[in-house]
Amino acid sequence: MQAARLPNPGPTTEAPQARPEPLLYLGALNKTFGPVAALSGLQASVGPGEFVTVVGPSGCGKSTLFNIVAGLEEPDAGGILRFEGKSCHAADLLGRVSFMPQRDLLFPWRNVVDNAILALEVEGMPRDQARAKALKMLPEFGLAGFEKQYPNQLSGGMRQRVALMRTFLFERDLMLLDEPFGALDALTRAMMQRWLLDVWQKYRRTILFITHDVDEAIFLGDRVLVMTARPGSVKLEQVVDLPRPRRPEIVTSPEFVRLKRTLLDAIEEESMKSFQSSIAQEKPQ
Amino acid sequence: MQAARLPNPGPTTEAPQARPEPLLYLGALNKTFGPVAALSGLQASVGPGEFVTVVGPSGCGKSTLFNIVAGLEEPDAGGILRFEGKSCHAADLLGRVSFMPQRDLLFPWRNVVDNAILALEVEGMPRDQARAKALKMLPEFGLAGFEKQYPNQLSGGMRQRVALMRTFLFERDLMLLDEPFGALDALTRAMMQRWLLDVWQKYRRTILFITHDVDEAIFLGDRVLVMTARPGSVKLEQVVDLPRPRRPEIVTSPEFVRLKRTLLDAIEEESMKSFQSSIAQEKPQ
Amino acid sequence: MPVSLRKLIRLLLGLAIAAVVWEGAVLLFGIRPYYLPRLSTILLAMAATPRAYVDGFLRTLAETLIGFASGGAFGVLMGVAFFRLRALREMVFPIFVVSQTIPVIAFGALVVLWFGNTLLAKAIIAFYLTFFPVTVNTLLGLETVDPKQVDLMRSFGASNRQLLLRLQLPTALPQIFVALRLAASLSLVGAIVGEWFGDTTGLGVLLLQAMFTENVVAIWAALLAAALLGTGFYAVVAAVERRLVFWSAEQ
Amino acid sequence: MSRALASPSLAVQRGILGAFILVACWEGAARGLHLPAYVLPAVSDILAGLWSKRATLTDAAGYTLLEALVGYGLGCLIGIGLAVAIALVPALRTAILPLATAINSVPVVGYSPLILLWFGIGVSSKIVMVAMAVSFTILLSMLAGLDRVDRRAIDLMRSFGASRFGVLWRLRLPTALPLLLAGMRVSTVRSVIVAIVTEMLGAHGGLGWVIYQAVLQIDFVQVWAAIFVASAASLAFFGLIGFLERKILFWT
Amino acid sequence: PAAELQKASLRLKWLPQAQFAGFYVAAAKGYYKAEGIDLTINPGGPNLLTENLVATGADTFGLSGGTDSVFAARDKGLPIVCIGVSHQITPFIFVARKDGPVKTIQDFKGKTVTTWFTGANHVLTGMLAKEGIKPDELKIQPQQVSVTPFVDGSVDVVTATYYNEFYTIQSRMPKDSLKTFVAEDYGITFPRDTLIVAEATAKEKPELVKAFLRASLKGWKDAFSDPKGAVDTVMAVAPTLDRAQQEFMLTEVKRLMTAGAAGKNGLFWIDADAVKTAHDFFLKYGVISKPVDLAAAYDASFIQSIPAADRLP
Ligand SMILES: Nc1ncnc2c1ncn2[C@@H]1O[C@H](COP(=O)(O)OP(=O)(O)OP(=O)(O)O)[C@@H](O)[C@H]1O
Ligand SMILES: Nc1ncnc2c1ncn2[C@@H]1O[C@H](COP(=O)(O)OP(=O)(O)OP(=O)(O)O)[C@@H](O)[C@H]1O
Ligand SMILES: [Mg+2]
Ligand SMILES: [Mg+2]
Repeated sequence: MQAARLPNPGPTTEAPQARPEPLLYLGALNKTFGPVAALSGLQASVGPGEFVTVVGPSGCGKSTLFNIVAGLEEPDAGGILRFEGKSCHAADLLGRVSFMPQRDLLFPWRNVVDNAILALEVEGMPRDQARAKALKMLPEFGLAGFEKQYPNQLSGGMRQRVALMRTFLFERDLMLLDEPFGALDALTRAMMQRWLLDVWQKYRRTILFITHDVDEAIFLGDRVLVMTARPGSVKLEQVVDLPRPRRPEIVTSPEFVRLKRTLLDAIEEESMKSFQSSIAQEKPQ
Repeated sequence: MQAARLPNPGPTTEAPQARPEPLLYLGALNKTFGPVAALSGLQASVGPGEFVTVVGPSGCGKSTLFNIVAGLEEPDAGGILRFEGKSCHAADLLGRVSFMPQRDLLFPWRNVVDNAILALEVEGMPRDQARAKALKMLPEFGLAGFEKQYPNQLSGGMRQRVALMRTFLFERDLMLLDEPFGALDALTRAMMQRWLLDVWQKYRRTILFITHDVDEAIFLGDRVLVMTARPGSVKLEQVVDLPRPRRPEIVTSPEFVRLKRTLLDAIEEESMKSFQSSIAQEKPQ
Repeated sequence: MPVSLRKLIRLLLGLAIAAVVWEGAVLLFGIRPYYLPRLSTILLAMAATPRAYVDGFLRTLAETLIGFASGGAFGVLMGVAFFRLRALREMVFPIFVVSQTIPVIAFGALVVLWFGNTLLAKAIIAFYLTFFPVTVNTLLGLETVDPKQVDLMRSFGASNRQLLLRLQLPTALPQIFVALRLAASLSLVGAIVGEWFGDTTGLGVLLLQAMFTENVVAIWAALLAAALLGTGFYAVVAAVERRLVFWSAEQ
Repeated sequence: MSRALASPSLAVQRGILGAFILVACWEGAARGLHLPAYVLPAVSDILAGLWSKRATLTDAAGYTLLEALVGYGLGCLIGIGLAVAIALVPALRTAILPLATAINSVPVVGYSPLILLWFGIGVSSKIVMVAMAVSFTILLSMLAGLDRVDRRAIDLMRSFGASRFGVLWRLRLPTALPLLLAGMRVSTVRSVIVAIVTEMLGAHGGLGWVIYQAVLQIDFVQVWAAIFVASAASLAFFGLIGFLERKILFWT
Repeated sequence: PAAELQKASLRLKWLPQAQFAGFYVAAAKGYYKAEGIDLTINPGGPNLLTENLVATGADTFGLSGGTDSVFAARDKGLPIVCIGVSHQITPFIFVARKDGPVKTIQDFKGKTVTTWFTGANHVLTGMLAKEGIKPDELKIQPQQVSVTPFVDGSVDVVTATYYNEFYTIQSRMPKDSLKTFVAEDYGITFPRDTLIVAEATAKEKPELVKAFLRASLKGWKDAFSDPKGAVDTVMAVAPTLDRAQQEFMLTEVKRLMTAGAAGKNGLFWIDADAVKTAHDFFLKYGVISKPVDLAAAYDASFIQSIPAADRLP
């Protein structure tokens, strides 16, 4: 299916709304959990082949947004959800996006390889074939030699890499990655970042990527969405007009630093809000 | 007990071995899990009131080290373990260090407050008193208004903050924090860092802190330990001779950048090793 | 709560439909009364001697409750003891298994001999049927505790008691309740069988009486009363479970 | 947790020690207090009785075990089947659970007139009764196991496009296994006892039948001999399932 | 004065029903109290052996299975004594359909016959033996609780008691469609429903035993003279019973209790000849392993000590 894709339009400076046909369009999304409003009036669109990163204060609704796009939760009535140009329910997206949740959720009864091929098995690929495929990828994820280990024998970072690998093996046009590199050390992280960019450019997958690391958000993204404090919506859409391929040195370039400043200011404002609202909510006890 | 402490000697440039009496001394520690050697010949010491950060490639044995210092696992025979000047078994340390594990390990049947006061309850503090104490701290952790929520209603970062709070309420001279800020957004993270430094300076607690963020390691630590690839030992002990209190701007100072370069080089070398050994281990399939 | 009200209405509706189907089927297919009597006949029979059924119901209920409570408590206790003391478990657990293979019904005389014609004797049989599944599930539940959580508690210096009360038992609670729900049914079975060892009141007596005089209407009346008691008790246990084990009610 | 670590031989030794202590107390009580056989026969007498009636008892045990095993297998299938059906079609829960509970609130013997009527006095009625008793335990255990799963894990599977069945097969069944197997372990003992009790109400043979006749002849040595055989069979059955359990649940 | 009452209990062989009406009537009318006995009537149940309970002292008196179970108990060394026999003739009959293949006992051969292995099987064996038939020539099956298999035709011959199953069968099939085989027609009599006490009681408290018998006899005589009132008394204890069936039962029980030697000697008479015949039969067929000392097992002295007038119905 990747073959049928148009070549990646590459990063541009034009506003994303101007693109003819976004892969994913979200409009006026609300989501409440009982008394807690997690998302409110969220509006965003993602073009085909685009790499969009999402940052925002903790608890602002990023994972909730992903759950909706993965088809796991329906937004409150009234929201607009369009995928590949067609209006749809969240549930219609099940099985059409590859989703890496924030917690690794490895199955304790499956070893590394079998956890990694879970999605392939669900798709119906014969086990042997799936395993062979996964075994080839192990070194890329720094997991070679660990294929027979069970999750309780792995370090935190290794677990995360297995979860990441599981997501990658589930090849879909849209990938949702919820803090995939959270528990990785600096270098592994840098290596995985570079590798992710390679994959993205090679296969033209569209990626939505949550991170807490502003450097990472800028380094990877075509665009960075900054979310407001809870209830979450998009506060700022920052196009990252740095040329690709990006070298690690880019982080010290003045352009990069300027972007980082803008983003940090936006996040800081929101984070402060979320702490203040926390304090305001505090009941006298 | 904090009252009885000596004033913090503050960061110094002298080699830590020269300190008269380390709070914690580890010598020639080995730890193997079946065929996997996690630690090998690890040697380190931590002075009273010191803030030591630990970085190293994923899977190198950092969490294993913490488990030993928390008293949860005995090192292989032959290792030396001294706490407060006395040689001891790992098990003797149970209840004497406050430990925050890498996974949040919240109890699903306890709400935010009750998860936070777990350690206090274990110590025997009456519930009401413990709760009152915890409720006062909620805003500092950005959790005000969430005291009645259960873990499955929290975002990833919120869970981590609850786990962190649980650790803080367990007041011990030595704190072990395993990637406590891993799932926090940039600002919350910065706020928690500053807050942690405050607490540390006010109460003179000794802190051992695992992180993957080299900036964080330098910003917080008196000393940074860089671990080798598995089997882990200390590759480099870098004293951070930046003045305190440290301002956020410090990260752009040339000294900081120089330190970062040194550390990154050391980590990179080790991470490469761990990837190479991974690849070398790969069996032809 | 409107949800529970709706549930209640649905339940009543379900019962009403079942009743109509029963009555209708018997009439329509002309089922011979000694295979299946009409529901109305059964209810009328119950209404004719309400005291017998009410007394029997209450008496059986009392035996069931005592047997259930003691069996549940003992089961959990032994589960914990076996969990803690490996040697005890290996020595005694097989005997527990063996004890469950003894058909009490063959030893009616011994039961009467040891415990008399008392309510206690019945409760003991209910107890005997109840404790074993509870022990097994408690043990299982305690063993599924995440070792990392145990480590966390130990790092706080938690004593074994605290570990048990604050971590292990809560973790085991869902499993324990599975056994308790089963035990709710089994304790009633035990009480009823216990009443077969020479007693004058109780649903078991009514059932036995009816079985051996082939009074089919009375058999069904006793069965209905027992089913009502059993289902009601089960529902209570399940409701308690929903309250106590709220966090695993993910469905 | 430490199950895998303890050496099985030590466990067996302790088990034998426990049994030995029990037997010693029993023998001591029976002989020391001169208990008549109709109160409690001495173990040595029972074993002697067992030996002298070994042919009869072996036949009877075979008969009973056949009923118990077939009923057990059937009961497991039904219980698992119902639990799976409920997991796949949640609406069935409100229909099946109360009915199953109601049915199980009445001692199996309560149904004996009906079951014997419908299935005759032979092996099939016993199998039906055993299957009924076993299936309820299995249903409850299995259902609890299936419900225990982490909602987020279900979500993950759903995001892969897994069908209800896919989620069930790859996630919920493995999660349910520990509880299912515990239920199966408990049920082994119950299957044997239900077979015996049902035989006591009318049968052509089996340990229950032996017990029933021995009770009438006030031959308590033979009653106990039959029970010893039943216990040994149950223990073996229980141990077998426990063994399988440890083999299957390697990750716990 | 309650303080002087002596505590005692009577264990029945089954649950409260008109089969035991006399005891309940005696208790209700205070006859036991009048004799100085505070009597508790304990019902029986399946697998509850009266002999066992009386032997171990759990109960003072017992209404046990019958002569066969007394022999078996003595044979196994249970220290019990029979002090009276209730049913003077065999209460069991074998029922076949009139239009079915079984016309005579010879026709039992090859047919399916169900019976209880609680004593009725011996009656059957005895009847067959008299006709020269071996038990393995027919398909003898344990009889289940219900008579439905017979009513439905899947069983050729069914065992019934006069007072219970026979009633059920008759309520489902016309009486004249049934053919019955009665033990006495084949020269067999197995008296049943025996009153027993522990040897120790018989030896140490003969007055208690006699007092119990006196009160019980009064109760039974009242029950026979006022059957409706007696059924009322029983139904007060067990209200869910079917009244018509209980009245039928009392009538039949009266017939069994007053049959044979009882007509001349009164209720609970121990007919030594019948006991001896049964004993020899059981010995011959290996039901008991060795001869039983009949004089020790059946002690007629208590019943004989009561004036004949009080015994006669
Ligand atoms: N199932 C739920 N029930 C109730 N509240 C929920 C539930 N799921 C999420 N929430 C609430 O919704 C808000 C947003 O949560 P979400 O997980 O989307 O945050 P996030 O942006 O992913 O945070 P983080 O960066 O810390 O992971 C939080 O306040 C959380 O408490
Ligand atoms: N219980 C165990 N059984 C077997 N191997 C284990 C066990 N615990 C840890 N290991 C192994 O020990 C090594 C070190 O693990 P550890 O968790 O200490 O790493 P870490 O440095 O904390 O990594 P990360 O940064 O990814 O959390 C890993 O290779 C891991 O697979
Ligand atoms: Mg999140
Ligand atoms: Mg770790």
